[in-house]
Amino acid sequence: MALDNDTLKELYRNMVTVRLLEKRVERLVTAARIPCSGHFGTGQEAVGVGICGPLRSDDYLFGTHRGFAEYIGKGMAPAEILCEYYGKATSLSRGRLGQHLLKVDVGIMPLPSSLGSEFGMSVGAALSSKLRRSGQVTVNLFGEGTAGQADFGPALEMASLWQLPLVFVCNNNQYVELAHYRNVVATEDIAPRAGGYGVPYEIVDGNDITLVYDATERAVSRARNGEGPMLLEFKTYRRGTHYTGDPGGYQPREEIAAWEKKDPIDRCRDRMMAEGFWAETDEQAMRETIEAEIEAAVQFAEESPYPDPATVTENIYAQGGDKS
Amino acid sequence: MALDNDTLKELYRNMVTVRLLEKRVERLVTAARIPCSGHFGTGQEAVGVGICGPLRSDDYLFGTHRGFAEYIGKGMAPAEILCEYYGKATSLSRGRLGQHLLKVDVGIMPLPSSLGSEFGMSVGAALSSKLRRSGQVTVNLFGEGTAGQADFGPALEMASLWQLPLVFVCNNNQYVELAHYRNVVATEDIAPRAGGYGVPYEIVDGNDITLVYDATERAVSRARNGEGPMLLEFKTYRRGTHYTGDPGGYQPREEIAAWEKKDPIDRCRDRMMAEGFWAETDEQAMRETIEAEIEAAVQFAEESPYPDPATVTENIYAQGGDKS
Amino acid sequence: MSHRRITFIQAVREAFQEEMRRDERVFILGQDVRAGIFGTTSKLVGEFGEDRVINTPICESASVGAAVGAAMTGLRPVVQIMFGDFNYLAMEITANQAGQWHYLSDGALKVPMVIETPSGARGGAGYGHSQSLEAAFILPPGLKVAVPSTPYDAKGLLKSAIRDDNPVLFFEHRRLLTQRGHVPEEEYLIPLGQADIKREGKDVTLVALSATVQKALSAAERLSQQGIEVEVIDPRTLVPLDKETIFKSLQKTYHLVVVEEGRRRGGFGAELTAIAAEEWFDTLDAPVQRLGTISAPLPYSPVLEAACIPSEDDIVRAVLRSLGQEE
Amino acid sequence: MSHRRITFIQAVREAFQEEMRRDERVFILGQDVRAGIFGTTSKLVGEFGEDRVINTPICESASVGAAVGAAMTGLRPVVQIMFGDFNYLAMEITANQAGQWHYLSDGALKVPMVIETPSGARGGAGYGHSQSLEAAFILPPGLKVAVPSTPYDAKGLLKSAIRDDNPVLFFEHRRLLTQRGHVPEEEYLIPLGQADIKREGKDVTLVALSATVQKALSAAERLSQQGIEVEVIDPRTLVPLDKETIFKSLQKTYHLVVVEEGRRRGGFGAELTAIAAEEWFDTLDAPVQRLGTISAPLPYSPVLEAACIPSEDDIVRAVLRSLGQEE
Ligand SMILES: Cc1ncc(C[n+]2csc(CCOP(=O)(O)OP(=O)(O)O)c2C)c(N)n1
Ligand SMILES: Cc1ncc(C[n+]2csc(CCOP(=O)(O)OP(=O)(O)O)c2C)c(N)n1
Ligand SMILES: [Mg+2]
Ligand SMILES: [Mg+2]
Repeated sequence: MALDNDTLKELYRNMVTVRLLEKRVERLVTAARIPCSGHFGTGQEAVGVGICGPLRSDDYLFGTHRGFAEYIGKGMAPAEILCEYYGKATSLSRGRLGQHLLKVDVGIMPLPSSLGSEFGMSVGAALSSKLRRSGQVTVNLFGEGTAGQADFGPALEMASLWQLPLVFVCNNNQYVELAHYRNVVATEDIAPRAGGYGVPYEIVDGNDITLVYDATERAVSRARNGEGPMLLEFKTYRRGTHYTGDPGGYQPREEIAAWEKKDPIDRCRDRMMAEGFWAETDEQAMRETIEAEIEAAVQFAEESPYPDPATVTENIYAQGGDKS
Repeated sequence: MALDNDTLKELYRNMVTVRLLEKRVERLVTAARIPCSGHFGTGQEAVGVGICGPLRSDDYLFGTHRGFAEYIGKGMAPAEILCEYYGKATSLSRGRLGQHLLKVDVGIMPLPSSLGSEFGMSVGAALSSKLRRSGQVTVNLFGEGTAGQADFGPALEMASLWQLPLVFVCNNNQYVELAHYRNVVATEDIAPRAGGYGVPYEIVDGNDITLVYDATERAVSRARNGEGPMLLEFKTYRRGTHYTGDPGGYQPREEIAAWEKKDPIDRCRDRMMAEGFWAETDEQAMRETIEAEIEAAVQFAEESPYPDPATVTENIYAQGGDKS
Repeated sequence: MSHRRITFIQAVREAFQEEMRRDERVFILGQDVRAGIFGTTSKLVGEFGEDRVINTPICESASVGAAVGAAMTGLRPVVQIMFGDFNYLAMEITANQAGQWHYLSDGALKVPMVIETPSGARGGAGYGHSQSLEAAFILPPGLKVAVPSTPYDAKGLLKSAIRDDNPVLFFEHRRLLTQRGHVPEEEYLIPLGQADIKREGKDVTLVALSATVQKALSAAERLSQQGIEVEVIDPRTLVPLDKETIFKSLQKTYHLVVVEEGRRRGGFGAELTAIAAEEWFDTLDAPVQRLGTISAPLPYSPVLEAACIPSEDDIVRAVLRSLGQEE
Repeated sequence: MSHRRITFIQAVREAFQEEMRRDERVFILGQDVRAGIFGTTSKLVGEFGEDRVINTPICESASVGAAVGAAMTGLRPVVQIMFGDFNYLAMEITANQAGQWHYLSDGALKVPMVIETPSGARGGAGYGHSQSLEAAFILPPGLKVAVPSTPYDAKGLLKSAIRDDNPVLFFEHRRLLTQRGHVPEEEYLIPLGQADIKREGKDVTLVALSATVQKALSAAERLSQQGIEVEVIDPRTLVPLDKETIFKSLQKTYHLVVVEEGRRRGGFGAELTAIAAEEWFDTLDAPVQRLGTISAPLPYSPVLEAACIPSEDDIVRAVLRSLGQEE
């Protein structure tokens, strides 16, 4: 299935939503309206949004700590994200999760606070769907720094050994916290590591959402057809700092500028306009709608109550157990 | 440095010592004279013995649980091994270690009971010798099953990133406990995984001790010259069962027979005889000496006292701390 | 009721068989579980096939991680960790993830899984294949911990553990594995959180876990000959802990002794003794006696190993100390 | 003596500087230690160079493993684990290896290393960046555990930890990091295993750790206005534990309250309370009061987080309960 115009418009809309929502949340964090720090992904929205394009709603996604791209892409609403960040009773987790976004009914699976702890879990989710013959695919998104974590190799090994419907996606944004990734990553590319485990891989421009979509679509159909795992490495760039408390300064200005020219949102809009199915008026209308949605979401989150402290002991253990 | 005749004779002698000592210990375990179970390596002696050939006595070795090859190779005496296995007061550890052979003053480093926990430690030992500019090389020997452990990749990454004097050696004996390795290892070869981290590798016949020696010698000199880590994979075969309690039966008889023909000891002897520097009389004299040494060692271990139970609380913490 | 006597291993294997027949979501994964190094999973692959008895690579962290992922997505995995000591390799995924996501998701996720793990000292295995680490799982939230001491308890608890919607650690002491005990043919379950009074007595309450239960019973037998009647209680699960049964006993005896093979410092005995000193203070007539392995690595040599671990004699002495008597 | 006041971060950094100048075997490794995410290691790379301040890949297990290997071969590494919660990722290497090889080698190997680890709840970090896990390191043998509560203690303890020939876990509560306190210009050391009486009192002995020390002091201040004089003791290290100082206090007060931010179930308070119930039974006039975080994952929302962690009010109430009074 090639990427059709309507789908591209939706992906585009998602990218813009991510960009605007991240900027808005950044202001809220800085203003201490939101109690956590924020990790944003300006410039890399095409990866998280694009990989969700070819997914079914019951496919599993293990996302990252950076920004909202894959969460918006997989079907979380701005209000849901905001209520989690505010820690309000109206959030899906009733204030328990904060940045660790989760929405089980659209397949958004746990984001562990410990980077890399999702590798084993994503193997388990993929194994589960294989054993249940459900046709679901699991996508495990992670940063190039996280590829250094211990369970990365074992997850590739298990996925390969058992030919699991599991797509590993490395979001290589070239920075690991406050240092260039080559400071702590031994190789230019992560992807060939998959080859060592017999897992096929591709390295793709992560700032072109059509390429992201297409590569993911290939990997996902392979996986769904029982042809086993793949690893995709998307090359992109984190234009902002690591997190809201990071003053930055270690990313060369020219480097940032060069990547600004490759902005995935601009590129997508330019292409849609050049191909004639997007106009300045569409753009303006869309931005207004998104901004209104975000403002409504902020207001909803602001006005929502905090959870009742008495709820703090609820659901520590699942009650009752197996009922069958 | 090519392998000279005298060195080859010594390696040969070590291999025969290993074979005879393992057989002897196996009988002692079966007779319950020794309280632990034993993991032996009949047929794979060339790897452990051969890799120690090019090492200095202050080079660090992290060995394996299987047999005595690298321990004899690096300079542990049969009596030292036996006293550990018996758990006697005369052992280097005063009865604390058992199978986890250790001899710090010849560079034999900890054998963790948890497979793979040595990966990080070997990185640390190599980092330490690099920082101390001591010229020491670290060799980390592990099985192909252990290459599945979590810290394997991270150790390759760190060794590559910091260009450490660290030689990884995979002893691929084709079995992981009671199953063929392809049951739990996704790929035919382990070595290319090193390539994914930018670590060069070689795959070598592990039943020819001259090839084992030569490959190790190349990797060790590279490392000693500051050219960074390497990984060597030696293909060999475990002809016996996993451990003394394993009835076996899962290794095809023809497979075992085929590998018997490639026995590393026979091959080495045949070559030495063909080249004219080893004779049947040498062989007999050597075997008699080794057997006498082993019997003396058994007797010494048998007659040694058990440790005084009162010593059990000694050295839990190092006393005093830094004295400088 | 029949009086069939089977080994601990057979009891565990029966629990697996019955639960796997009953519920096709149950499957087993772990190193060499098809062969079954300790026998508890042997031959299951014949009946249930390779999809439900899965050999894993040697990676405890990712294996437990895989169990967590499978448990969250509709299956009920049992992951075997070959030696209890290796649970520390999966500590992050067990303690920080498995036990926490039900709560964090406010109930949207469940993590119904079991970690089955042979452990304990049996002589000759050395420092990293001999530890009893069950107490390490009291601190993390959301986990349950079972430490059966008989084939009967093992079967009944394991079946409940498999049906439980929470992650349960199931420790099997390797010294018990080949021992036999009465296990009825008929199906039964033992709820998690129900202690068992292994021997009644009125003078001292002796709480013992796993392999120390037998030592406690022998010690009680000896003490009985001196006229001291010890009540031996096996809590069977550390979390949830059946405080009621222990408290009821204490209200009769006013003397508490705790024994475990895990290390004494920071062990289960610490938690139980603390509960006693907080909640049952007025029911204590004497200092609590807490026995456990000394805080050292477990040495290999059998004489040294024995010197570390509480013995029957140690238990007898502790009971006498509790009563203010010397032996 | 000067009356310089510096932050906890500065105190820690000074300890690093002094020890790195003094002993060239000391080096630091960890994620982003050159930049220094929490500031404790910032700028050290300028003075000591990239060989002695080493950024590692994101892999806690192999990083701690590397520290163990370096410590065994003549260096004295400090490995930073960015959040205390992540210590579980390195649990095997810390608990099964680092703490055990000195003993196992019968003294032939030493493992002089420090794990420096910011931890604790500070609001808004959520379940896996907020836990206080120091109690998890009481059970494993061979480790030492420091939990400083002031800049002064932090500096003196860290210097001792670096000079100690054993592996030492050094927990820094993130809420304390930016707080200031008196730290003399002159060099000093604080031995591991020496408690500090943070406030003298005669009515109740209140043992508090890390960030709860300040809450304990405020509670003591409030109680003092009601005529109750609380003795606040900071053990400063959990292993070794200065039992003498606590016992001496108890011999004066006969009442014991323990508070920690780590979870109550299986926490440090369990061990201390058990010691009291075993060894100081006759010195206890009332049930011990044990406070800690509830046994649940730490929720993100500030109101929920606060509801889990012992507060000043909770401490006041516990002291009153200990004295048989209600507030
Ligand atoms: C186990 C663990 N170690 C360290 C951290 C702290 N940490 C948060 S984000 C981050 C950098 C991740 O880099 P990368 O994987 O490249 O992802 P990016 O932030 O660039 O999206 C680190 C080290 C963590 N969350 N978990
Ligand atoms: C962490 C860990 N998991 C499991 C084991 C149990 N175990 C001992 S030997 C072995 C097989 C090792 O296979 P391989 O690495 O190929 O070495 P080989 O035995 O063939 O020499 C296993 C799984 C262990 N010792 N440590
Ligand atoms: Mg990155
Ligand atoms: Mg093998």
